[in-house]
Amino acid sequence: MSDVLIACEGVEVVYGTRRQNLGLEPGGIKVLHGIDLEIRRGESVGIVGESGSGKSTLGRAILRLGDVAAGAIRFAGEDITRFSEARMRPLRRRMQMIFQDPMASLNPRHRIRRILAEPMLFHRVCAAGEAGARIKRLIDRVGLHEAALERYPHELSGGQRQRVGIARAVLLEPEFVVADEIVSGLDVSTQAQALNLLKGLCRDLGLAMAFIGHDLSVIRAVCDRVYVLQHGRVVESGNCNQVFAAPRADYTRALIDAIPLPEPDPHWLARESLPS
Amino acid sequence: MIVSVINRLVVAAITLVGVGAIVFVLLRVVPGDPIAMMISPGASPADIAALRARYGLDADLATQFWMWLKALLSGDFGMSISLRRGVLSLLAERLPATLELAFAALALAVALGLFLAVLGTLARRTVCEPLIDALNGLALAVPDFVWALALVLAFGVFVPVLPLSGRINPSIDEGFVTHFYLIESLLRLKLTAFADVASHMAMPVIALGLPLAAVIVRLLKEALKEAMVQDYVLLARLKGMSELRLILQEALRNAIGPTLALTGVQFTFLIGGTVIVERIFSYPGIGNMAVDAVINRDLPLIQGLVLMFGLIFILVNLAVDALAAFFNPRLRHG
Amino acid sequence: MAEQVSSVAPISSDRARKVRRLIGRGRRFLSLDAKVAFGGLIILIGLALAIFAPLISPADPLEQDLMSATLPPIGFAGADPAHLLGTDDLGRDVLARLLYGGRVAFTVAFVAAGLAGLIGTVLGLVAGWYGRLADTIVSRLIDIWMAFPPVLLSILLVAVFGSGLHSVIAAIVIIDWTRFARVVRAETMAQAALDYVTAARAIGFPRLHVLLNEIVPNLWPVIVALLSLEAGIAVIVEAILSFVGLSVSSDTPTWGGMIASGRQILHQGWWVLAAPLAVLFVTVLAFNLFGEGMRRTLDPVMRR
Amino acid sequence: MSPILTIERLSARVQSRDQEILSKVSLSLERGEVMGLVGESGAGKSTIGKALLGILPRDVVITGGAIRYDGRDLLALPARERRQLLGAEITLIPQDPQTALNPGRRIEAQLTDGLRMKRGLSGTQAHDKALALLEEVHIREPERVLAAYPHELSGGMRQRVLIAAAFALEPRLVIADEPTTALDVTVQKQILRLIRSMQEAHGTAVVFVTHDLGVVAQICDSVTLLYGGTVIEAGPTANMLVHPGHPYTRALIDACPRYDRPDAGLHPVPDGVISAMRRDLSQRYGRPV
Repeated sequence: MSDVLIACEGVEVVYGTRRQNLGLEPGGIKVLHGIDLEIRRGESVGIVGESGSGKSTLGRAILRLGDVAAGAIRFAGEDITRFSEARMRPLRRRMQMIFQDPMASLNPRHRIRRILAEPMLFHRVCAAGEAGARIKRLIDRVGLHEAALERYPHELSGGQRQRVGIARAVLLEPEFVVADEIVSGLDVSTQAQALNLLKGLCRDLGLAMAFIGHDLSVIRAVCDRVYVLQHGRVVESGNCNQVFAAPRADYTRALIDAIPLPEPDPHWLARESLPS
Repeated sequence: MIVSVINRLVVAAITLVGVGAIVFVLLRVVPGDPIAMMISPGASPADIAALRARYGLDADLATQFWMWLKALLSGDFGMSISLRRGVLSLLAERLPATLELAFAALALAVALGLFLAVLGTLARRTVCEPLIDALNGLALAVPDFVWALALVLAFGVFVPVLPLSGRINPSIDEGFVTHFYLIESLLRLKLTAFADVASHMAMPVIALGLPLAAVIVRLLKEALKEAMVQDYVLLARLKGMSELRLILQEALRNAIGPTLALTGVQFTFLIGGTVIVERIFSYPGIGNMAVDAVINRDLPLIQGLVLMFGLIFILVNLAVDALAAFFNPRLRHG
Repeated sequence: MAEQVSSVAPISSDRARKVRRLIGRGRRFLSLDAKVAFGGLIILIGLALAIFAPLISPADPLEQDLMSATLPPIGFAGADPAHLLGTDDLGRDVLARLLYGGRVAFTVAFVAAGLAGLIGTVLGLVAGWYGRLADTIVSRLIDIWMAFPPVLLSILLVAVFGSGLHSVIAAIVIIDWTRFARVVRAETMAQAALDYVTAARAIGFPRLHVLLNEIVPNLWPVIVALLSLEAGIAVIVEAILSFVGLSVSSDTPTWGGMIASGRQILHQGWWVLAAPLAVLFVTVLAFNLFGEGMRRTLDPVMRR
Repeated sequence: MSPILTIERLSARVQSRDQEILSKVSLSLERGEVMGLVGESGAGKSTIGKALLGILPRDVVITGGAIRYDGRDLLALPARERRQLLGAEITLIPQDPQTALNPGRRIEAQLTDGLRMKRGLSGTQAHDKALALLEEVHIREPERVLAAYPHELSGGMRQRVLIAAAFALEPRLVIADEPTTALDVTVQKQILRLIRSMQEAHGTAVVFVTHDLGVVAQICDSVTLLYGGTVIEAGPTANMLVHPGHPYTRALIDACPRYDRPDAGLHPVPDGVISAMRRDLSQRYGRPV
């Protein structure tokens, strides 16, 4: 078995193809123009881009949470591009997602215990009697108190909710997770905690991860490789060490140059980055 | 833009045909025999059959519907059985009365609604606000039917200052050329007649307008409140604008669009409400006529009336869409 | 944040947790907001009066007594203490008729609202969640329904079905399912766009499971509020139909029927109109308050 | 020359929660200086910004201290004089360009409000001035932009318009409230450059509210770091970010991820640093921090 877990070949996604208004209105905006991408087992890959780059769309397409117009997505060698919902179901356990807005991604009507237990029981990850113990272990691992299990999502803080989101994804013991902009709303110290946690979990569980973000500095902290997206196309990809040391694409260079480091640099502001 | 207009019109046409079909089928299964209600006791079976044939009631359902539709397209709405007159001319005679009523109520509701919404926004976080909200909640919860009867008690019995029924005092004969009495009397400066028509309309207009005004107040006030905490209002406040000017110049134009769409729907409810309110005040509009038509099993008239209501509904909705586009620069520019 | 975690008191055992949850539920139930309490109280009182009408009614609502016709209520000149709220033009006791009329009103309110709610909610859920053809059909139906003036349609339907309690209820259900369908459809679509639904799909839950277990619990506040509003509307529609003379048979007392006869003898006995009108007013208001309050009370986020 | 702005022992509390959210905050800003007001959420940085502009929520009351602008105490000033200053001499660059422009009014109307109301310019005068302003913030086709509605402009363009509006009346103090948080990084850099060049050209002092130490490092002359409504450390940027005096400052800098160091961004502020600082602050200000 090859160690490539996820492979995208020429993936295209078009929005608004659903025939609206009696089919009179021509719709369809292409947001992804043929993306090629590979993620190996246990590898953390960054997908970075500015707003409108299609990075979140790509993340959802990989998990088959959005329709793919053209191209192929392979999971562990199997072409899942046209899988029905029923055929996807057993695979769902193996590929999970952590969402950007933890408030919106947790059902406001369910207690945390139910949010965590239900997916495990549905996928029969373990015997019903064992679920409680597993949840307890993991909740401890992500740094939450057990009492949080009896709370509703709105009773937790933003950072705590994000940990619940991470725990939910990891409890299914997946091989792959998509983390979609999961630290963008957090303060730096909370962000560092979340990144630490995620990186540790990936290492301990041998998880492969697609880390979607807009901040190259954050990508640098957690990822081995990086794909840079612009207007729905991959403009550069490669090992982080190499990409950050010597970016080949102008756009990557511009993105890097635009990041202000917490270290006064009298020339930074004047340095022209993007020939716009 | 053009596509969406065409789309709207197609949907409107489907809706109208649907309305026609439903009412048509519904009426054919009515147990009451419309012919039985119009014949004199001594009519022979041959007479009855002749009458049936005359009103096309002897054919099967599909044929009847087809004939009706064909006639409709050529502008023939048929004959009223109970009133023995053309449906179209009856509608033309009664519709203006209802239109005057509905639009007067709309005008009242919009004026009152705008005023109270702005006042409520100005008075937010003062003791006045909960008071306005409570009164508004009351007006919102209680429907036109109840308001109409409450007004009957108040201004018909306890302080009898307003006429309880009809549209105009029969002793006033101005020889109206149109059926728009209110507008015509005003344009021709017949002020006595105008005052009389207006006083007859006062109670039904208030009963119909009050709930709609309450809807407008609630929606608009909510939208204004939301707009007033936006950063652009904050910046305008920093520029030194007065509170009233902030509301009128900055917030209102953004609040009015969403309010308008829902007000349009509510206006169609208001038009629906004319049926019972006209009944209560014996006001000679199409609503009152509709109740009589149903009680008399007057099929052609019912069909014509329902279709008329459907048409009004669709026109109101199209007008609202157009207005909403006008108030929203985003829609205006495609 | 670490501090927030530690401020959550640890719980020793499952039993303690259960007790705590029960206490929490009780407290939540008691901390009803004023609207729910006030509206609910009035509805309960009205319901009790209607149910126990045969026991507490001061008189037979159908018994005519032309000798004591149009007697004013207590406190007005010429009142008879036996008739607290006076009598109508046939000498029937107004209070007794109000109590018995309540039976029809509340029956219609609960049954019609429940059925309309059930049908409308199911259709709204199907249209909003499964979309495509189901949505097109339901949306078109709603469009057509909205183009009928509801009062006219209800009169028409009762004319078709023939008068009687069942016809009235059927007419209200046929007309007002759209209120539920419209709102539930829109609300379902709004919920479906939220990430907790995407999360459920990412877990692999079947569509029906996602609808029933994830989305529907979030619709309860809206549905309950609509049900309460609809109960108020049903009472009004029944009254309107009785007013026009199309509701239940004329020898059953109804508020609408009382209003109709009151309208006839406005100048001889205003109370025959005023009494049922006041009752109608209070009932509708109570259902509105209750519904509005429940929407807040049932919402876990707004309740904070 | 005296500072353009000094804040002296400013305290504020939220009435409904009966909680102090600013405790004896003092800072001072020279003419033409850019000061970064930094801190994590809840540190009180935007409360100070709002207090300067007199736009605190109703629930928040100032319980002590003074805000001296050009020698005058803003808090003691008669309301009319205060209104004269605010929006003319002290202006705001808001955070979110999406909501800071009225979607229903053309750019020209919004840009010239202040010119017409506070400077009494005529329509044509205001139009010419607005054109000049848009050119100054490097907007091409200024005529077209003046006639546009906000939704026709990109986020970066809108922020440029807002900067033009903030500098329209030649203010002496601009409060920039996280003005680049909602923007993409490449646009952020352009906007930062624009703010700095406008500020230098007009000699305007700027209070730059932000949570991003990187932005502070590149654009601010001095920094004031806040935590829990108190000042932790203040000083010239170059000095403070390179040689932080407080352990919290040090820890915060270390917590920032950086693309040039793969291990940065994985060091949360140690709990020990936070608890020691809290203990210290609680003692000093007599309230839980």
